[in-house]
Amino acid sequence: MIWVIAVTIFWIAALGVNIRIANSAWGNTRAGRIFVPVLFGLTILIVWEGLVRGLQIPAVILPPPSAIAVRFSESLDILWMDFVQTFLKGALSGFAIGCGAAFLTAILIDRSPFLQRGLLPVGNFIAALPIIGTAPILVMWFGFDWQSKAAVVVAMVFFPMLVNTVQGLKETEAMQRDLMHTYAASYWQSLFKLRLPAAMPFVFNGLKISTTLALIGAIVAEFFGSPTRGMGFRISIEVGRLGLDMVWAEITVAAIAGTLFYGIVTLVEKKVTFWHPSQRK
Amino acid sequence: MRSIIPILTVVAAIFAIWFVGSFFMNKQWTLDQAERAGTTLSFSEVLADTMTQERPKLPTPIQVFDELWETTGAKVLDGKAMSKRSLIYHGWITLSSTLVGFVIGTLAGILLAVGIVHNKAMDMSVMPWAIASQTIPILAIAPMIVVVMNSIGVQGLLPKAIIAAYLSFFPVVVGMVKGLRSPNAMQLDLMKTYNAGQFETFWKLRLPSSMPFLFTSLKVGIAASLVGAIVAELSSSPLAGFGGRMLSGSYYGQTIQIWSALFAAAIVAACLVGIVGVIQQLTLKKMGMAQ
Amino acid sequence: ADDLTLQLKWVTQAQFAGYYAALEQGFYEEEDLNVTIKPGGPDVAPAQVIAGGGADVVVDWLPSALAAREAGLPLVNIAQPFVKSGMMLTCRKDTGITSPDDFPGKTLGVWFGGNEYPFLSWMSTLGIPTDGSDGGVTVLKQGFNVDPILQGQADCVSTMTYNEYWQIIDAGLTDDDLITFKYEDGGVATLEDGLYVLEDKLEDPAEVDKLARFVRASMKGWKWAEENQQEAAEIVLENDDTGAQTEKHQVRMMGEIAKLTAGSSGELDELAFERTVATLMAGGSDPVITKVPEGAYTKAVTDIALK
Amino acid sequence: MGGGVSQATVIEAKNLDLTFQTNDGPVHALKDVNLQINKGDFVSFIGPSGCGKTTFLRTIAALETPTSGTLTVNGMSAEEARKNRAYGYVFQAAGLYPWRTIAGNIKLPLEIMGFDKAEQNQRVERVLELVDLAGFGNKYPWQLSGGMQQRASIARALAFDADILLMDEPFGALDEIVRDHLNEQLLKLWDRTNKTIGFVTHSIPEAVYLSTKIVVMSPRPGRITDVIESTLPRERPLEIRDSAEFIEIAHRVRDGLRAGHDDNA
Amino acid sequence: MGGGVSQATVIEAKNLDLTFQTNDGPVHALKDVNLQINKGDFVSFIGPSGCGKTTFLRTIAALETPTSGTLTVNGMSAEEARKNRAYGYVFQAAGLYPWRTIAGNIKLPLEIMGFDKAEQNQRVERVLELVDLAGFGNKYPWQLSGGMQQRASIARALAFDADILLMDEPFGALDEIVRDHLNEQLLKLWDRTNKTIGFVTHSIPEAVYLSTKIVVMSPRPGRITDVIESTLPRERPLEIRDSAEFIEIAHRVRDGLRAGHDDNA
Ligand SMILES: Nc1ncnc2c1ncn2[C@@H]1O[C@H](COP(=O)(O)OP(=O)(O)OP(=O)(O)O)[C@@H](O)[C@H]1O
Ligand SMILES: Nc1ncnc2c1ncn2[C@@H]1O[C@H](COP(=O)(O)OP(=O)(O)OP(=O)(O)O)[C@@H](O)[C@H]1O
Ligand SMILES: Cc1ncc(C[n+]2csc(CCO)c2C)c(N)n1
Ligand SMILES: [Mg+2]
Ligand SMILES: [Mg+2]
Repeated sequence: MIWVIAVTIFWIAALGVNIRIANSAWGNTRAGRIFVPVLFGLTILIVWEGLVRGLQIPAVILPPPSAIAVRFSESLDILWMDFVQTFLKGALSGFAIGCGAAFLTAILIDRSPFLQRGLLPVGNFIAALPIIGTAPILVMWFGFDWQSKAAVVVAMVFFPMLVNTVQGLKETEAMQRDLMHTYAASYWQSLFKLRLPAAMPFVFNGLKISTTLALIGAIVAEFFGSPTRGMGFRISIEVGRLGLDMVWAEITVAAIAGTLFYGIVTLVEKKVTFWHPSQRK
Repeated sequence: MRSIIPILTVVAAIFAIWFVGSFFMNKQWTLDQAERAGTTLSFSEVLADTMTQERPKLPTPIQVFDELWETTGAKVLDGKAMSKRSLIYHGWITLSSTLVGFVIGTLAGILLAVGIVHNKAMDMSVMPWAIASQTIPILAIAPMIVVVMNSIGVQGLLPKAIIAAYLSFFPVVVGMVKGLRSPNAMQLDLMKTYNAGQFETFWKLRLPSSMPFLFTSLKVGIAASLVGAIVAELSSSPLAGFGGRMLSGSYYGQTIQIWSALFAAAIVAACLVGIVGVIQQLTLKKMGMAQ
Repeated sequence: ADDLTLQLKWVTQAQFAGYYAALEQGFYEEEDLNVTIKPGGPDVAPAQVIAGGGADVVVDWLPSALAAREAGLPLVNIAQPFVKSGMMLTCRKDTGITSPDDFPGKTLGVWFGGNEYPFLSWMSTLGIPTDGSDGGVTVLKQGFNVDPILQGQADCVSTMTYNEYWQIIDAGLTDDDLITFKYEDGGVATLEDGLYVLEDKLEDPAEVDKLARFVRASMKGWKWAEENQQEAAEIVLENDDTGAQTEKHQVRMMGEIAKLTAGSSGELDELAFERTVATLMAGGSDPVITKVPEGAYTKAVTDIALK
Repeated sequence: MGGGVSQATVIEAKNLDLTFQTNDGPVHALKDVNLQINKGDFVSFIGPSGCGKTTFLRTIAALETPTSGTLTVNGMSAEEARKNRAYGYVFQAAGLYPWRTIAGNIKLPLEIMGFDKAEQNQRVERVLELVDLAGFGNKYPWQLSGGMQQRASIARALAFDADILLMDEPFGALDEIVRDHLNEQLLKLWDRTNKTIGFVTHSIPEAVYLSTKIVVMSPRPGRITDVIESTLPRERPLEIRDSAEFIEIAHRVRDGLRAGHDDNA
Repeated sequence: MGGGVSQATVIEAKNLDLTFQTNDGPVHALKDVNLQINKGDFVSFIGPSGCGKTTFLRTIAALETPTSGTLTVNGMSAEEARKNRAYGYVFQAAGLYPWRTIAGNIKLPLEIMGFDKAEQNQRVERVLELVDLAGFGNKYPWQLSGGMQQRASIARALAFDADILLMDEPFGALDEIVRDHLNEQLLKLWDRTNKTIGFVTHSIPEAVYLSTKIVVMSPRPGRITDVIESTLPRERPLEIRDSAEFIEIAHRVRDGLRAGHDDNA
């Protein structure tokens, strides 16, 4: 009970500090922008720790963050091996192939309104096929190693990316297109000088959605068969033997990798679409 | 309506590729079987066999749609629509947790977005963590959520709905934050010249201008909610719903059953998205925003 | 009546026919019990369910139960209806495998989540490395089905005598195409499908009495199922929520299961227990349990039940 | 001068300074601005692009806060005046809410200020009439031409009948004929209601035709370079624009403008 | 008349009709339009909003296709002329590409037409100078005021030195002084290069000051109601606007406009 009260008091205090900082001049500095979410995250961790201890929740249901941290630091080599297998081999290659293929397909079908009208609804339909069903099929087709994981990722990211890119290629204003027309610009000239730059905000939208999909896809696919390493493999076997601290260590890796991946894509987006109103100010 | 012909063309093309794919993927098995039996098969025999295998590597569209019909329409005709072998029964199980989850997720998403737009501390602290939350493999934590909810006495539909909500709240937050921030400076200034309060600005300006964004995210959200419900079914007991069908299909190597459950799920998703689309059309028309 | 919830290890199938038979035949009712049976699934860990208070008794395999015990969850075996192990490796003959000596260089599908340890200790007794080094085997984490052997991605897969083996047969391979290696024969069999509860339950005599009544009724169910295999299979089918099981498969499974439960009184065989522990502690570089478990089973319940 | 009905001071700016902090460094948008506007004045602001006309109007409306100096509106601070809903504001672009009909847009301030339903409808009717849009109440903004939208936004600002009207290039998007017509209407309204009007324009003839006082501004930093009191009578037919007096005032304004323009490419 | 250097016909429209099919039924945007523009002409189009000025300019540029009638540009069809890059076009809004700097925007047509790098840079320098934007080449469009953006878009149209210049209200967003200045510059350019210019405006003085020919249009259906040949000399100081001849032409234009306006609220 003491724990619970202490945790509640701590939570309120931390929230107070955060509101203070966010609304002060400090909140607008770079340090403030990093500090506030970090403090928020720390608060969650401490509240979690306090509740698990205070309510004596068994570690086999929810381990405290401290135990996860210990497990994390003791298992760096395994975590790294799993990360290489799942993220670098499975997720990244699938992300690159899927997004690349979708981008090229978008440019191809962009010339044909007929294909667009036909392919996009069907594509949306296919994108709605749940991964739980497709993953075992793709594992059956492409084998146990990272190739099948990449295939799952490709299947997951292809259509979100395609739809966004096609949409983006349409995003030019009539006047911008007319201008190209007055120059009697060729198809490729107006593609490279007008439509691709104008499409970039949408392309990055698709890329950002795909980053989180890629990681989840690669991990989930490992539940349906894998070599004896990988983040999904580790999670599924550790659940079986109630090694929940290891499960959470892997989840931590996933969350960090996913957030960093997202962050990097966001940074590139800032550089490429610096001109877009949403990036200014 | 002018999309009908292109769609049919694409669908036809996909079916053609699919048939060809079925032939090539299932061929090896047919040939192996023949070899073990010590017979040789003519091409047409191979072709016929690849189209009718019981556990094909890739079932043909005909097999899939046969199975779909057998487990839906035919059951209805037999008056056994809600039997455990009917996809309608399983569809209903999935649909109910999808819808409850969608409602929870949408409400949570909107509330969070309202908080983020009106409170700077929330804006700064929540967004990065909302992104991080979506990089966690849901399949890994779904069993824990079910168990934890179980230990506080919540069972049945709700744990699945919570997992569905977990996946659907994110698109709603992102879309609504964008939408509630979409009024431009001039529109906000206008409210200021009337000395309108935060509440009035919200009701009369922010909320209406967020509608197009809201509906776009609702479409994404409801599809995500369905995926969440299916994932949740894998860790719930008893094993039922589309997720249960896919898993038991996979477990027993019933590829046709997996594929038909997959298609049924995608059809339900398409219908749900379609319904949201219709509501969107009606609402925006009523609001005068659709031209 | 006393309420009691039983969490199965897997989906509803004849593997658990005894419990369903006891329920449908009214054996539990006779013992004044109101039993709820919760089917499991691949994403359901029975130990976790019992830890969360979602069940009073779980069906589990000894390796994962002991692993859970080491992880801090005090599971105790109260009864062991299965006396034999049904786990085996099934290989295609055309891969050239005729005995375990032919394994090196081959790809083997293995179930993880506790079940890999019998396999690993078997390989280590055979002197075959499993870490991917030369002269060893390649290990795959097998999913929920036997696709890898059908698709030729693995040379051998893990199967149960009562289930997966027949799926391979149903898929079109014949008995003659296959060769099987039972874990029993390799001396690494572990105790499967036991009944487990949390330790603190056993401190309360009233609870122990309730469990004893449960075990008694369950064993009655098992004996009934062994004798009425066709009806037992039908009961299972009625209770299957996925609607994916077939009668043919369940009747056949019931026949195979009966071989594993035959002659069991429900009482745990200490020798078999110790053999399992030895197997698990021997397992490779990262053994599932590191010290001999204390109090991992009790005869208190069966002593009352079988009086 | 100009036959004002009453001479009470409505808006008074003293040593007003306003600097925007931007990424490229500070922008001195208003420097040492002093101006007094009396009840019933029609004041036009004219000057090259970027000289601070909009900024000054927004400062009066308390949409910007001056860096230094004092500004009173109706004897109170600009912020208090805003809270008292002392003025109607017409923005440079129409800015109608697309999800409301024209009537709905005009009702918006009335709803916020808590007028009752009957009163709302009556006022909407009246101001629609005033800007020649009777019958268009049920249309949505995108069903109207740019000029009609602009008129609707003027109607919206007139609906709640504030004593002060601040208009930022309200007629910029209109062609000359429609503009002439609306100029006439506006003058009539002003004459009838004795409102105080602040009006930004780029057109010299428009400024001269409408105003009792023309404020000429100049950029970098934005400041007032000239304040010209009009000698034209309050009653002004369109033909007055061909009168010598008119042309003479217009010349004065043009000279003032050009003087401030020399440093502005 | 007007001292044109050469009298070859550059643009000729005969019985031009253009109808847009819209959801609310057809819109007759151009009806029976006949017009001949000679080399070196400076033709202004004036008329109320929606009368088809933009549509006609776009038809000349082959951005719209007439429903019936014939249109020749430089003796060929409008489409061929477009493919030959016969004209530079300035749109009603600046329409700069936000991902390119000002210099990059001006280079855009040069890149497409395959000028070499050195030539590109030299031309960019020259036209930036011409519109008084020297030194702003490296800025991005959103860093410039609306007026500066509009000037950049004029520079872009001038960069590749087409013989025909089509301008759709190019100076609409500018204040009077800058406008006067650019009017002068444009006249000088026209005088020096003997370009043929089609120019849409709402301002009567601007039309009179610049043109050799003023085309007055009227809406519903869009048609030409009057073509006024200017009697002003080719050499035009700003002061010419106070001359009696100027005022007299302006009156004629205003009368023409008003006549076409009567049915237009
Ligand atoms: N919010 C702001 N942040 C930074 N600078 C601003 C802001 N608003 C205006 N400015 C700058 O202040 C100066 C005055 O701008 P203002 O809009 O008042 O000019 P204006 O006279 O209304 O021009 P125009 O005739 O083009 O409307 C300009 O240099 C402008 O760039
Ligand atoms: N793409 C189009 N589709 C349908 N109708 C159009 C289209 N473009 C223009 N119109 C209509 O044709 C008529 C002429 O329009 P246009 O843009 O040429 O007028 P304008 O004289 O340039 O007017 P403004 O002075 O407002 O620019 C208008 O009624 C307009 O609504
Ligand atoms: C994830 C996972 N996959 C397979 C097994 C092995 N297994 C144990 S019981 C059982 C049912 C037999 O029909 C099977 C297949 C497991 N324990 N966990
Ligand atoms: Mg302004
Ligand atoms: Mg136009």
